[in-house]
Amino acid sequence: MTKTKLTRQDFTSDQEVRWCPGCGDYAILANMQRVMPELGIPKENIVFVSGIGCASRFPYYMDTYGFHTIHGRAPAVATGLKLSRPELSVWIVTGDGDGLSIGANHLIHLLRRNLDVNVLLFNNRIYGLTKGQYSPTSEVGKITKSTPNGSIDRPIDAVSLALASQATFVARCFDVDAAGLQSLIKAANQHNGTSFIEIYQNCNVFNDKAFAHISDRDVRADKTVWLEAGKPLLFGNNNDKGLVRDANGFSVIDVKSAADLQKVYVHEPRHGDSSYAFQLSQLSYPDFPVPMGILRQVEQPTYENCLQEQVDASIKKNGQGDLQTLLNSGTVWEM
Amino acid sequence: MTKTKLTRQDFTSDQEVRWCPGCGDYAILANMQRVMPELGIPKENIVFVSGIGCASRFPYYMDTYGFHTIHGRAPAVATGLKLSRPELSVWIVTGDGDGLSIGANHLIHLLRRNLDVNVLLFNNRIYGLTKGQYSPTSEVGKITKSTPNGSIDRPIDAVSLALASQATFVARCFDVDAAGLQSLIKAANQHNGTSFIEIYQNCNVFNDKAFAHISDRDVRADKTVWLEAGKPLLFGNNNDKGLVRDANGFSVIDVKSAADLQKVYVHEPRHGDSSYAFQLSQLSYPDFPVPMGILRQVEQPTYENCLQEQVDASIKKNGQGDLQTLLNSGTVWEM
Amino acid sequence: MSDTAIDEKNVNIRFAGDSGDGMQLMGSLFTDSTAISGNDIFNLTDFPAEIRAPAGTIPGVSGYQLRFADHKIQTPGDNTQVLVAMNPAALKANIQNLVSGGILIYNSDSFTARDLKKAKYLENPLETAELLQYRLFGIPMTELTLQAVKNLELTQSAAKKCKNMLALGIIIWLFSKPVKPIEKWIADKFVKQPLSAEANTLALQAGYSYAEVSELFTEQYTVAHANLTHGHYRKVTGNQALALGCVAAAQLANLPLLFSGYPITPASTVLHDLSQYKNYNVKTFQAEDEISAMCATIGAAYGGSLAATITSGPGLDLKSEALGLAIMTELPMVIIVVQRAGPATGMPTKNEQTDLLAALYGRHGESPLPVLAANKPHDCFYSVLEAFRVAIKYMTPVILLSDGYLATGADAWHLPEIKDLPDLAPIFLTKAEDFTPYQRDPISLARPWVKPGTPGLEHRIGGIEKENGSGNISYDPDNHQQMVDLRKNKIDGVLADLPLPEILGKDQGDVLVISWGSTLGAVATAVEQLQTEGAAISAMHLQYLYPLHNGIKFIAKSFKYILIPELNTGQLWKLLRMEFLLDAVPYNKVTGQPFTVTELVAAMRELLAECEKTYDKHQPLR
Amino acid sequence: MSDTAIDEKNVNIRFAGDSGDGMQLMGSLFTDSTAISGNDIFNLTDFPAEIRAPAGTIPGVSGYQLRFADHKIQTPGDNTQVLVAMNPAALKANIQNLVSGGILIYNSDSFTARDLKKAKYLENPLETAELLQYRLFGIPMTELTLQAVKNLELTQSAAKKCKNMLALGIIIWLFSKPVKPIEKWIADKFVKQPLSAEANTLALQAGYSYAEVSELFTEQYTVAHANLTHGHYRKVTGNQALALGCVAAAQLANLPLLFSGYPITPASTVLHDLSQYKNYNVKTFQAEDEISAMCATIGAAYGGSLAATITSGPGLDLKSEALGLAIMTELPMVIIVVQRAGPATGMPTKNEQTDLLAALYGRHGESPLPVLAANKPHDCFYSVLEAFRVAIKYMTPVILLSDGYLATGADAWHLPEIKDLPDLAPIFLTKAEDFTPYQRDPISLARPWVKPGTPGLEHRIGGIEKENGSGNISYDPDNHQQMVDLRKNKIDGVLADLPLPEILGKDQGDVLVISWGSTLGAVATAVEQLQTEGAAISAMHLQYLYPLHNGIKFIAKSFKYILIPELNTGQLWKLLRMEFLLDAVPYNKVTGQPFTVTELVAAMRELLAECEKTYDKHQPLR
Ligand SMILES: Cc1ncc(C[n+]2csc(CCOP(=O)(O)OP(=O)(O)O)c2C)c(N)n1
Ligand SMILES: Cc1ncc(C[n+]2csc(CCOP(=O)(O)OP(=O)(O)O)c2C)c(N)n1
Ligand code: SF4
Ligand code: SF4
Ligand SMILES: [Mg+2]
Ligand SMILES: [Mg+2]
Repeated sequence: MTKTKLTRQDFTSDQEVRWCPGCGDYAILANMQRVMPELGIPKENIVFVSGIGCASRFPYYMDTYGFHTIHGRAPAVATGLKLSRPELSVWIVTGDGDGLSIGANHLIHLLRRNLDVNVLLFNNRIYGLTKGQYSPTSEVGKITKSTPNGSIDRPIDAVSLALASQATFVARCFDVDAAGLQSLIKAANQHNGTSFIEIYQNCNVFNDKAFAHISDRDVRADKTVWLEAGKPLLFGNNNDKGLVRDANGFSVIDVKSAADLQKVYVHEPRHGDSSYAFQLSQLSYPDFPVPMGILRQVEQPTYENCLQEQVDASIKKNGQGDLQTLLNSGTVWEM
Repeated sequence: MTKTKLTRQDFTSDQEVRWCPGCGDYAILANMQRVMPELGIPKENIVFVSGIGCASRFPYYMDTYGFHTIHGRAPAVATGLKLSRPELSVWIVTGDGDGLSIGANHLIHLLRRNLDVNVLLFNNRIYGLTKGQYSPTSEVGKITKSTPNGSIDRPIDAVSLALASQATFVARCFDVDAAGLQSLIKAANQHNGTSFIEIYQNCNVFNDKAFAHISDRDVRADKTVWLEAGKPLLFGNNNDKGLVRDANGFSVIDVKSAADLQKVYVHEPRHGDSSYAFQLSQLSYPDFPVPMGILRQVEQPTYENCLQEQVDASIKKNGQGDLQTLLNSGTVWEM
Repeated sequence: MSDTAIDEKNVNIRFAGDSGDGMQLMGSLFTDSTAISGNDIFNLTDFPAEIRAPAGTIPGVSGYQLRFADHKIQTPGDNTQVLVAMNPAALKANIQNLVSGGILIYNSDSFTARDLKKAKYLENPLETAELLQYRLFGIPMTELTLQAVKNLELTQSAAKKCKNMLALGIIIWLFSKPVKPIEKWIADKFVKQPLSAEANTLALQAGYSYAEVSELFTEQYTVAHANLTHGHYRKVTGNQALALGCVAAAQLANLPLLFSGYPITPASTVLHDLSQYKNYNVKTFQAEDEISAMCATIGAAYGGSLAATITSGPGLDLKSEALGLAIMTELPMVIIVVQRAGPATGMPTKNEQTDLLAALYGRHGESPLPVLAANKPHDCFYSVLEAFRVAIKYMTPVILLSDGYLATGADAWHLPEIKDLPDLAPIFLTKAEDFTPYQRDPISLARPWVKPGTPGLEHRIGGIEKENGSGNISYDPDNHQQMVDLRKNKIDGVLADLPLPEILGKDQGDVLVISWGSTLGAVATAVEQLQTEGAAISAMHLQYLYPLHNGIKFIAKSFKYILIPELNTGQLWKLLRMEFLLDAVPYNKVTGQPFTVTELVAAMRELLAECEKTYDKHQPLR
Repeated sequence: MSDTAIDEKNVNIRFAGDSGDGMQLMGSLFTDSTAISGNDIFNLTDFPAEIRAPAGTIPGVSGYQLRFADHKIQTPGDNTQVLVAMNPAALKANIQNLVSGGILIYNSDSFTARDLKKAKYLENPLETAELLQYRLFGIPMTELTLQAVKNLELTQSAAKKCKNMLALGIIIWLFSKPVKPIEKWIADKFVKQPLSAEANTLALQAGYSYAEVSELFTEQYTVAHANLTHGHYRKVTGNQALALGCVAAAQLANLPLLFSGYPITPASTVLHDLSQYKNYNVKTFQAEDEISAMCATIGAAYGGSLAATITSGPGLDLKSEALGLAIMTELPMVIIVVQRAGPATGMPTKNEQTDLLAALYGRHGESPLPVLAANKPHDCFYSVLEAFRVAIKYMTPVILLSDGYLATGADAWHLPEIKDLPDLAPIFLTKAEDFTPYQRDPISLARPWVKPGTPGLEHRIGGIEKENGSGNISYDPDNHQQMVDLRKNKIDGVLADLPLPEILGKDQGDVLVISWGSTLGAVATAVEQLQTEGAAISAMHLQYLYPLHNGIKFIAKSFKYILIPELNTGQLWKLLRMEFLLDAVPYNKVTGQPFTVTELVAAMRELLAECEKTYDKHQPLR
C-alpha cells in the first residue's frame, strides 16, 4: 500500500483549508506536507494530535490519522496514544494559548517524561481563534480586546520553559523560513524523545507582523542567529558578527579576522548541562540576535520504552500472566 | 488591637496539629510562627492559602486568616485574593504534588505575573497525604506504591522551573535549617513581587531521609553551598571549597590561598539575566554542592500594582465612573 | 402600500456579505436609525464559523438581521422580508429565509463567474428560476461606490470598502429614514481621518440618491412609531447587558468588582467590555484557564470584592470542582454561563439550552446552588443584579445562564433610573463576641461575610467538611448530615424572596406553556398570537431553575396539558418531573438554531387540538 | 453456649488500635482463618482521617471489622459483639458499637494516665460505670509480649510490635480456630528475617496459650461451616476486584490495557494493584492530574488499547470536559468513580452515593453515556467486565460507580472459571470500501473502531460536531439534531442487552424497595428479614442507572409503595421520577456511614405500617 514513494499530494486531505488568507499557518502546513514524504514513514503510521485554536485545525488538513482534541490537552491525549502504540509517529500541534496557557502543565510533564513524540507550537503571540485576546507570549503592554490599556503580565519564553522541563530536543523557527522549518521537522523526526519546536507564526488578522522586526528579509540575518551543531555562533549579513561566551554570559563581537573567529563560541546542542541552551534562549531583541534552529538535543531514555521494558522484564521474570492464576492468588479456600 | 508586640503564641491557632510525629512540616511551622511576629505585620492582614496535601494543612495551624482550597489551585485563589486586596500579606503553601503536578500551570502563571505574594513549596519528593505515590520531584527509579518497578519520569527541579517562569525571587532551604529558613521567610516578605521558596522537607513516613545525603549535619557543609549576595560561592567545612565559573559553567576548586579565593565566583542574585541563577539551579549532587539560599532576586513591577495603576489612570482620565452615564451610553433614544 | 410581503407594521431585514464587507456596521447604523425614529427593534448577528474563511466563500459570510416594528416585539422574527446580499455567497447562505415575494437587493457587480464559483454556484442563480418568487433589485454597488468617491485620493480597495455605506443609503431611503444622523455618526467616527469621513459620506449619499432617482424602486416604506412606555431607550446586546449588570451590581453594592474569565466564544466580549470600565473600580483578570478564573473568583469573594466569572459549556465543566469549594466555603459570587451548542467543542457559534442540568448537577457530592436564566438581551442586566442579590444575601455562588442567541442579539432596553435599582450593599461582619465562621443568620441561614484584614476575626476555611458553627474540620456523621441539610435548606430558602412566576394569560385553561431562558420571546409571541385567536392557552416563564417555586405545581394542575419547549432534549421537562411529578409534553429542538414563532405555534396548535379529543393525559405526544 | 450477646451463627468482631499497632494485619490474618475454616465473611476497614495523627490519639485509631457466619451474609454487620481494643483511644472510638453484653478485650497495659489523656478520657473508663454492660477481659498484652520474646535479641520497640500477634493468638483460641496456618504465614512472610519470624510466632503462641490456660475465658465459641455453593473462594476488596476486573477484561478482549489515574483516596489502590500486573500486558500511567489521566485514556482508546481510568468525586469533576470529547469521538473506555463523601474535599475517607447525578449530567451539552454501579466488593469484578462489554460494543465511554465502602470492604468471592467469563474481543475495522469514520452499525449504532496504523483508513476525528457518516465538521442544523438524537439512541440501545432487574421476592405486594450500588447488601438483608416475618415486601436492585429499564415502571405499579433508600439526598429517587414519573418514598442518609440493617428494617416497617392505613399514595412520608 505504501511501497511507492509518497508525494506532497498524498499528505493533503480532502478538507478545505479554513485559515484566514495570508495566515502563517499555510506555510507551516505546506512545509509539513512537503517534508512528510521524505521521512519514509508509511502515512498510516502518522498521527497528528492537536488542541483547540487556529493552529490546532492542522490535523484536518493532513491526510494521515488525526485527532483534534480539546483546549490544551493534546499532550495528554498523545501520551495515552503513544503509550498504547509506541510504534506510531505522533505529532502534536498546539498554539501559544493552547500550549502555554491552559495546557502548559501537560506540556511540561510531556517533556519531562520524554515520550518520543514531536511538538510543534505555533506561536503567534495572540489568541487567534477567539478573535484577538493577548496570550502568554504577548509582549508587555500589548493592546488587545481584553487588554485595552495594555497587558501587564510578562511573556513566557516557550523555549526556556521547555528547557526547564528538561526537554531533550528544543528548537525554534519562523513560519516563513521554509528551509529551516523543513530541516527541523526532519531532525525532530530523527530525534528519539520529545522534540519541541516553537514556530514563530504570523497572525495577519489579529497580530500582524509580530515577528517582522526579526524575520523580515532585510533584518533577519542581523537579528537572528541560526544554530548549527559544531559551528561557531555567527550571524549578520556576511556572517560578520559572532557571539562570544564567557563567565558573564554572551556578548556580540564583530568578526573581522581569523582571530575574531576563534573567539566565537561553537554551538554545542548536546551539552549535558541545559544551562547553556537556557542562556541562549534568553538572548533577545534588540541587544542580541534571536537564536533559531536547534538549541538543545540530547539522548535520554524515552518514557514509552522504559515502560515497555518494565512490562517485558515482568513477563520475563513472572512469565506471561495467566488470568486464572491471578484470580486465584491471595487467600483462596474451597467450600 | 495589634499595637503590642506579637509573639509566637499569637500565631498559634487552637487547632491540634495532625502531621505524623517526626514530620518535617513541624519545623517549618515552628519557624514560621517564630518569624511572623518579627515581620511587623498585623496578624489580621496575613492570609495563608494552600492546596491539598499534608503540607497544605499548614493554614489551620496559623492563627491568621487561612484558606485551605483544592488540589493545586492555591495560586489561583491567592491571585484573586491579592487582586481584590493588594494590601494583604498573602502566603501560599503547597507541596511537590500540589504545586508541581496538578497545579504547576497556576504556579508558572503566578510567577510570570509577579504578584506580590510568597510561595512556600514543601518538597518531600512524595505524595504524603495519599499515602506514598511518587511525585514530580521523585528521583528516577523511585519505588513507591504506584511504581513498584521504579518511576521512569525525570524529576522536575522546582527552582529551574520557577526561573524559566521568570520568578523574581527564588530560594531554596531545608526544613531542618532554622536559621536559613527564617532568614528566607523574612527576605521573601521584604521582596516586592512573587517570592518562591522551595523547602526540602522530610516525610519520615513515606520517603524518609530523602535529603539526608545533603542535609545531615556531617555532610551539609560539603554537599550544599549557602548563597549570599556579594559573597564568594564558598562551601565545605572551613569554607575550603569554592565554585568557579567560566564559559563552560561551574567547577569546584579547593580554596587554599587568597589567589584561590579570587577565582571563586561572587554570588549575584540581582543578575539581570536569569541564566546565571538557572545555571546554579542545575548544580546537583554528587558532583556539585546543592545551592541553598536566594538564587535570584530582582525588582520588577507587580501585577496588582500595574492593574491598580490602570484603574487609577482610567479614573484620572475619565473621572470616577457614573453608572447612569454608563447605562445611557451607546445609541440612546427617547420614546 | 399594496405589497403583500412587506408589512409596514413589522419589517425584517437582513444584511449579508463577506466578513470584510462591513455588514455588522451597516446593520448597526440602520438599527440606530430605526430605533431613533421610534420603532421597537430586535436584532441578531450571525458569524457562521470561528475561523475566517477566504473572502467570497460561504463560510466567510457575515450576517446582520434586524426586525423593527410599530409595536412591541420580542424576537428577531422568523423570516426575512428584505435581503441585502453583497455577493453570491451571501445570497446562497441566506436566501432560504427570504419570504416569497420578499425584496432581494444585491450587488450585481459581484455576480461574476469567479465569485459564483467561490460560492459554489454551478449556475448563476440570477439566470435560473430559483429567484423568480422574489422581487429582485440588482444594483452595481461596487461601480456606484467607485464613482461616488472617484475624486478622492483613495486606493481601489479603500474605495471599495465604502460600498456598505452605499447600500445603507439605499436602505435608508427605502424605509424613509433620515440620512442626517448617519452623516453625523460618520463625521464623529472619522474625526481624525477626514478622507475616510468624506468617502463614506459620499457613498452614503450616492446610495440614497440612487434609490431616490433611479426609479428602480417604485415605493418607499414607513414603519410607524411604536407605542412603548415613555422613557430613554438604548439598544443592548445580551453580553453588553451582562457587562453593564456587573458594573451596576458593584456600584449598587458599593464594592470593587473583580471579573475573571478565560476567552471563549460566545462569552468573551463581556470580558472585553468590562476591561474598558476600569474607572468604575472594575478589575478584569484574563486567567490562564477556566479553573484559574473560577478560583480567582473565589479568592476575590473571600477578599470581600464583588466577584464574578464568565464562561461557556466547556469552561463550566472545568469550573465544576472549584464550584464545589465555593459551595463548601459559602462565599458569594456569580458564575455566568453563556451556553453554546455542545457537547464537547460542539458548534461554538451556535445556540442551545443544553447546560441546564450541568449547572444544577454538574458537581460531585450534594452541592446545591441557585440557578437562574436571563430571557432577553436587556434582561441580562437585571438577571446579573438578581444573581448578586441572592449571592450576597445567602452567601452562595449563583449560576446565571445566558446563551449565544442572547449574547449577540440586541433589543431595545427601556433604561432604568439608578434609584429604582436594588440596594445590594452587603454587611461585613467586623466584630463579634464568640465569633465563629459558620455561625448562621437564623432566617437566611447565611454565614457571615468576614474580610481578611478584620482584627480579631482571624479564622480558617476550606473544602473539608466542617462543624456547623465553629467551622472546624469535622468527620462527625451527624454533623455532616446537618451540614448537607443546611446547605440545601439555605438554597431552598431563596424561595422566600421569590414571587410565583407570572402567568401570561388566564390561570387555567387547556394548555400551559412553560419556558425558561432565551426562548421567552418566541414562546410569548406564539402564545399571544394563539390567545388572540381565542385559544385557552397561557404561558409561564421561569427565571429560577433552582430552587423551583412550589406554586408551579398547583398552577399546572389547572391546565389540561403542559407544554415545555426547549432547545435541548428536555432538561426543564426532566426537572419538573423530578421536582413536581409534572407530566408535561416536551417540545425539543437541538439544531443550534432558536425557535421560530411559526414552529412553536404549530406545536401549540397540535396540543390544543388534542384537548378537543378525549385523550389519556398521561400519554406523551412525542 | 448460653451467652446472649454472642450468636454462634454469626459473629461480628472488631480490632482497634493505633495505626502503628498492626490492626489491619491482625484482622486480615484472622479473616483468613475464618474463611479457610468455611465461614462466610464480610469485612470493613476503617482509616479515620487522611493524615496520620500522633500515636494514642483518637484520630490515630485504625480499625478492622470482620463478620463471619455459618450462612451467606451480605454486610459487615451493624454492631460489634467482640471488641479488641489495644489502647484507650481505640476503646473510645469504638465502644459505642459494641452490643450490650458484648465481649471487650483490652490491653490493660495501655490504660495508663498518659494514654488515657491522649485519648481525652477525663476518668479511666475501667473505673467508671460506663463499661458495666460489657463483659470485660483486661489482658496485659504488652507485658505478655515482652515476656514471650524476652530471649530474643530485640529492641524494646521491635518486641512491642509483636503484640498484635499476641492478641491474635487469644482470638484464635477464643473462636476455636487453628493456629497452624498463621504460623505458616509468618514463616513465609519473614523467610528472610528469621528473628522477626520467631518473635511473631512466639507472641502468637503466647497469646494462644494465655487464653487457654489463664482461665480468663470461661468459654470458647465455634461458628460452623457455611453452606455455600461448592467451589474456590477468595477474599477480595472492591478495589482489588476492580483491578482484577481490568486485567480480566484486557485478557478477554485480547488487548493490552492502559490504565491511567491520578492518586486520590479511596481510588488509588487500584492503580497500585495494577502497577504490579505488568506481565499481563498492563501498563499503568500516573498522570499529572485527572484531566491528563482522562485524556490519556482517550488517547489509548483511540490507539486501540483497552483503556480505563479511575478517580473519586473531585477528579470526576475535572474529567468532565474530556468526557464530552470521548462521547463526541465515540471511543470505548471505562471511567471508574469510587465515590467518597462530598462536596468539595468533603470527608475523603467516608462513604456516600452522591455522585450519581454528576455521573449522569455532569457535562455541558447533550452528552449521554451508560452509567452502572457495583454492589458488592466482588461484584466490582463483574461490573468492570460489563462496563467494558458495553463500551466496546457501543463505542462509548462508560462510567462505573463504586464507593469507599466497597473499595476497602471485602467479601468472599466464589471464583469464576475463565471459560465462563464473556468474550470481549472487539472487531477492528481494517479495510473498507468507501470507509467513513462515522458510518454506523445499523443495530448497535456504533461507529467502527479503527486503529491508527491501518493503511487506507486514515481519517480525522475531533470534538466539533460532525456530519453523520463522513465525520466532516458540520454546522448544519439538521445534522446536529440527527447526531444529538443518534448519540442518545445509541446509549438507549444498550437496553436491548439488559434483562429486567431481578426481583427479590414476589412481583407484587405492599412495598418494593429499589436500591443501587453498595447498599444492596444491607437492603437485601433487611428485606429478607421482613419477608421471613411474612411482610409483603420485595426488593429490586438496579445495576444500570442509565439507561434505565422500562420494565421498572411496570413492576413498580404492582406495589402500594416504593421505597428508595440511598446514601444521598435522593438521586435515584429523582431519576425515577424523571424517567418514569414514579412517586416513590425516599429514605436518605448522608452521614458518611453505610446503612445499618436495623435502620433499614425500621424504615421499611414504617412504610409497611402505612399500607395498613388508607393513605393517599401521593403524600410523601418524609
Ligand atoms: C476549555 C476551553 N476554553 C476556552 C476555549 C476557547 N478557545 C479556543 S482556542 C483558544 C485560544 C487559541 O489561542 P492559541 O492557542 O494561541 O491558538 P491560535 O488560535 O492563536 O492559533 C481559546 C481560548 C475552548 N475552546 N475551550
Ligand atoms: C482533584 C484532586 N485530585 C487528587 C486529590 C488527592 N490528593 C490529595 S493530596 C495529593 C498529593 C499530595 O502530595 P503533595 O502535594 O506532595 O503534598 P504532601 O502530602 O506530600 O505534603 C493528592 C493526589 C485531591 N484531593 N484532589
Ligand atoms: S486568526 Fe490569525 S492565526 Fe487564526 S487563521 Fe486568521 S490569521 Fe491565522
Ligand atoms: S505523611 Fe509524610 S509529609 Fe505527611 S504528615 Fe506524615 S511525615 Fe509528614
Ligand atoms: Mg496563538
Ligand atoms: Mg509531597
